[in-house]
Amino acid sequence: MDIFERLQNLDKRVFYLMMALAIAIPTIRPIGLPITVTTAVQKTYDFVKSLPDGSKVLIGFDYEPGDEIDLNPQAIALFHVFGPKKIKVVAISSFPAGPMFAEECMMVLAQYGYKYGVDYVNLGHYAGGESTLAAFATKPTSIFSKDWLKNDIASLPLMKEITSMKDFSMAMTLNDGPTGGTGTHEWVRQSVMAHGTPLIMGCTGVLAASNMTYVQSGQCKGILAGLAAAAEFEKLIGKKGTGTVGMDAQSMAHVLIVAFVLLGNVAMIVSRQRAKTAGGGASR
Amino acid sequence: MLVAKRVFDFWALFACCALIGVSIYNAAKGMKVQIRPIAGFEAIDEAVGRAAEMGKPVHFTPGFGGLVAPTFAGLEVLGYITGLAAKYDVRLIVTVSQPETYAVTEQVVRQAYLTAGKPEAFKPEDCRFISSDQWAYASGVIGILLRDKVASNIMIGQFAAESLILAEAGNTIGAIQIAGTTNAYQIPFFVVACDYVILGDEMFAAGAHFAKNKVHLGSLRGEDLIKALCLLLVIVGALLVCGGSDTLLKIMAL
Amino acid sequence: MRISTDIGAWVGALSALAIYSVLYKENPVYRLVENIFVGASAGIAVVVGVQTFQSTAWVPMAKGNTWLVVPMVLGVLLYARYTPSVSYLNRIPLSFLLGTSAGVAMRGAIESQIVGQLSATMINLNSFDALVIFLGTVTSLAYFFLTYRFSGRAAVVSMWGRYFMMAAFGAAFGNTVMGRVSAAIGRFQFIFLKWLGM
Amino acid sequence: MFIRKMLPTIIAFVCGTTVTVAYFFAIPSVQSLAQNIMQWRSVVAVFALGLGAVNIIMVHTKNLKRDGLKNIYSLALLAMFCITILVGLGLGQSSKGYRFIFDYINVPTGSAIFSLLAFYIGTAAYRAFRVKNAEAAILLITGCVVMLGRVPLGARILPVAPRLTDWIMTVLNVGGQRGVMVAGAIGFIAVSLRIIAGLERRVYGVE
Repeated sequence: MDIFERLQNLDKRVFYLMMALAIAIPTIRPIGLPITVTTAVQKTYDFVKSLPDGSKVLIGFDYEPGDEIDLNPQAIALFHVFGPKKIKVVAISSFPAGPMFAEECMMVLAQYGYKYGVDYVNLGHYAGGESTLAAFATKPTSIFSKDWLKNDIASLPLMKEITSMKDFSMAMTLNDGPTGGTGTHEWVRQSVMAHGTPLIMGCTGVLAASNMTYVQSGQCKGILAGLAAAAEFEKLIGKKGTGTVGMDAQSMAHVLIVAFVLLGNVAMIVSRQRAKTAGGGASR
Repeated sequence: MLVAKRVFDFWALFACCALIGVSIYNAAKGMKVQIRPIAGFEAIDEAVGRAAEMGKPVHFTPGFGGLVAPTFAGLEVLGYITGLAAKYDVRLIVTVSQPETYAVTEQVVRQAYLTAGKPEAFKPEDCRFISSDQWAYASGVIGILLRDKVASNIMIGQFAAESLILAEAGNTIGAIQIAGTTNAYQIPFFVVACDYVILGDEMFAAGAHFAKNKVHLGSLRGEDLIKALCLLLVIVGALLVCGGSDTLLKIMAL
Repeated sequence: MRISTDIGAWVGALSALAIYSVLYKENPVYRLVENIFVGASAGIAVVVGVQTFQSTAWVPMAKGNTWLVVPMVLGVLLYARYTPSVSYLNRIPLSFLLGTSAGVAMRGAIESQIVGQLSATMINLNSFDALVIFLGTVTSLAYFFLTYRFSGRAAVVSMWGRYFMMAAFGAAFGNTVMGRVSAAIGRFQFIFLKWLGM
Repeated sequence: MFIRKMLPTIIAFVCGTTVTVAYFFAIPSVQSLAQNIMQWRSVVAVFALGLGAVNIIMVHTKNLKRDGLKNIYSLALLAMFCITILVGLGLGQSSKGYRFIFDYINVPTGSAIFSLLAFYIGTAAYRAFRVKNAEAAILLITGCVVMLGRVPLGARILPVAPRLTDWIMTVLNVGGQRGVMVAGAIGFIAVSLRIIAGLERRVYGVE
């Protein structure tokens, strides 16, 4: 078998190994491949940056295990913008696993001297989707009497400053779709339409197209879609986080597959050509 | 009395059922219906035959779905495959993910062996419920494919993201693979990894293809009439919109 | 590098490595993890099933909804298949399951999949993009005529139908890669960062 | 005879029609009947799960009888199956033991199986994306363009890829998807109708 025929039928395990390296290397040591910031992310960044110092923000961690790869980096990048501005954060979640992700991401805030209960709160999970969110928006204490760490809400200074959705300068949902939790559309209704609180959304890559319509219609002030948006946001704040690392790995993996496809095709075409000329020679 | 916004839908469904019903009636009365060849179905005999020659098992799965239409189509093919397996004395392994699908699948296999005159050939341990968890099902099936070294792997039914895991495992052991699903997001993975793909709607033609059953042939003719009607509707609708009228769209939204 | 002391990190990382070993070759370690996983997940399904049974059947029946005896009897009849003399009784619950499922499938198909898609295709054909969408839909639908055979010039229609479908399949394939790679990144981060502490 | 053949056919017909009619017509009595039928259905489905459990136990005890305790795989599966049920039903779903099985065994192993796709998707593409004919070429081109268009490095290699990807996803892709979907749905209707009308009785065991 000549080399071109061999290149057409490489052992799968060669590819598996290359793929593992393409993902592992950037995970251990980020490469920092160039990233171009798209207008959607730039606009979102500008909006968040324009929030007044010390204002309060509501964030919904509306996603399940499996989607944290896309959505955790978005939350963390956002917190790096909040930190220096001392913007206070209240987290709620429509999925049982959400509070866990909130806690993981909020650890970043400690770097900026945030105190739990004073500067940020993790209220935990609520069941019932939109109707519960609507009740929360008019009277937060009607839904939560204790936070996720089982503290009494009354004992948390930050929660004394919040009586309704109107007290937040911005709301955000990190969302992986309407099944099981509170979807983006429900958030638009309960924050923007019911209380006039500006909304931004973070979502998984597949939901980008359907959610972009809210931004185009102006109902939503910004959108971060997928890991790519997290990486772009990290570029804007000048911090290489898991978004950048993830995008490095994504870039490598995608290009690796395309390279293998091209390789197989080139090898096929060359060996066909050879067979043709060899066949021609024989007939002569 | 019709629920608002479902008026057109109801009449459309009514028309579909009527067309299919009339076509079945006509076919039963002797109208000739020809079905175009479907390569994936034609390959099934070869796939079972190959397993017989090699002395290795055939694997079939109706996928990850509950009792939905694609699963019904898969079970129809399964009945035929079981018959072939009984005829050639080939071991047939069936794996199922959803409990309700399992309840029906087991019955189909049992009945098909009975019809083939070999009820003793039915072995409950070869018609297996794996797990209703998507990834546990996938891991269980690839375990069976790799360990039992099946000669042919046939997957027809409702599939989700596990489609490629199953198909690549089958490819690794060099099995002949025939797959079919209506999920347009999963067909690509079958197209790249399997030898024969039964595309979308083609899978509902199993009864007509194998048994040349009059009911199925008639039903298939009815489906084609509906498709023709749909094409006509789209073309007329688009032309009307081009002419500035959205009457048809409004009617369809009723 | 600081290796984790959390038992969850160890179990998660080792099971992931065992699963990945199947990429090299089917082996005893993979087989063991596969069987543990299948056992656990089937067990979880049973636990959830029992809970569903309690909340949807047992408790409401105890509260007076005696009609719920009907599905319970139907459910028990499923097991008639194990006794040859009465195995035909098993057809009753099966026909119940199949009949209702067929009804649900039928009503869902007409609304979102046929009428919805057809009206979305009735667009003003004044742009190249609109024409592509329109022709793509019409030709690919025409491909699925199963009892008529296109011959001669008409065969071009179903050929283009296949071309449009292949374009859609390629697009869906390429678009899916990102989600799949994300899953692997998640596992790799778990192994290298959480478990090995790199 | 009646119980063997007629009754199943009647049940399938009545249930299928009720569910369909209740969806389209606002007749309270039919709608509440349909609601009951759907609730009953979920109860019967739980009993079907029992059939699955019986199958699991049967298959693996048979393996153990044949091979003895040497078959650690069947032993592990059965043990894990029983432990999970005992812990889940005995100690409850919020107990530590059940959470351990769920969070530390079920979720990570499932994610690992899912992530195998990252590897398989590449080898499948390598094998199948070959310019053997027009169809394969189309599959290859749209597939590769979209892959490049989705990542920053790909956009560097083929600068037009992101814009082309947008066009492929919002225009070119739509027609083919719709054709498959509409034709498939017509098949759904036909097969469902045959089941409801009793023309497909083999599925529930009537010849």
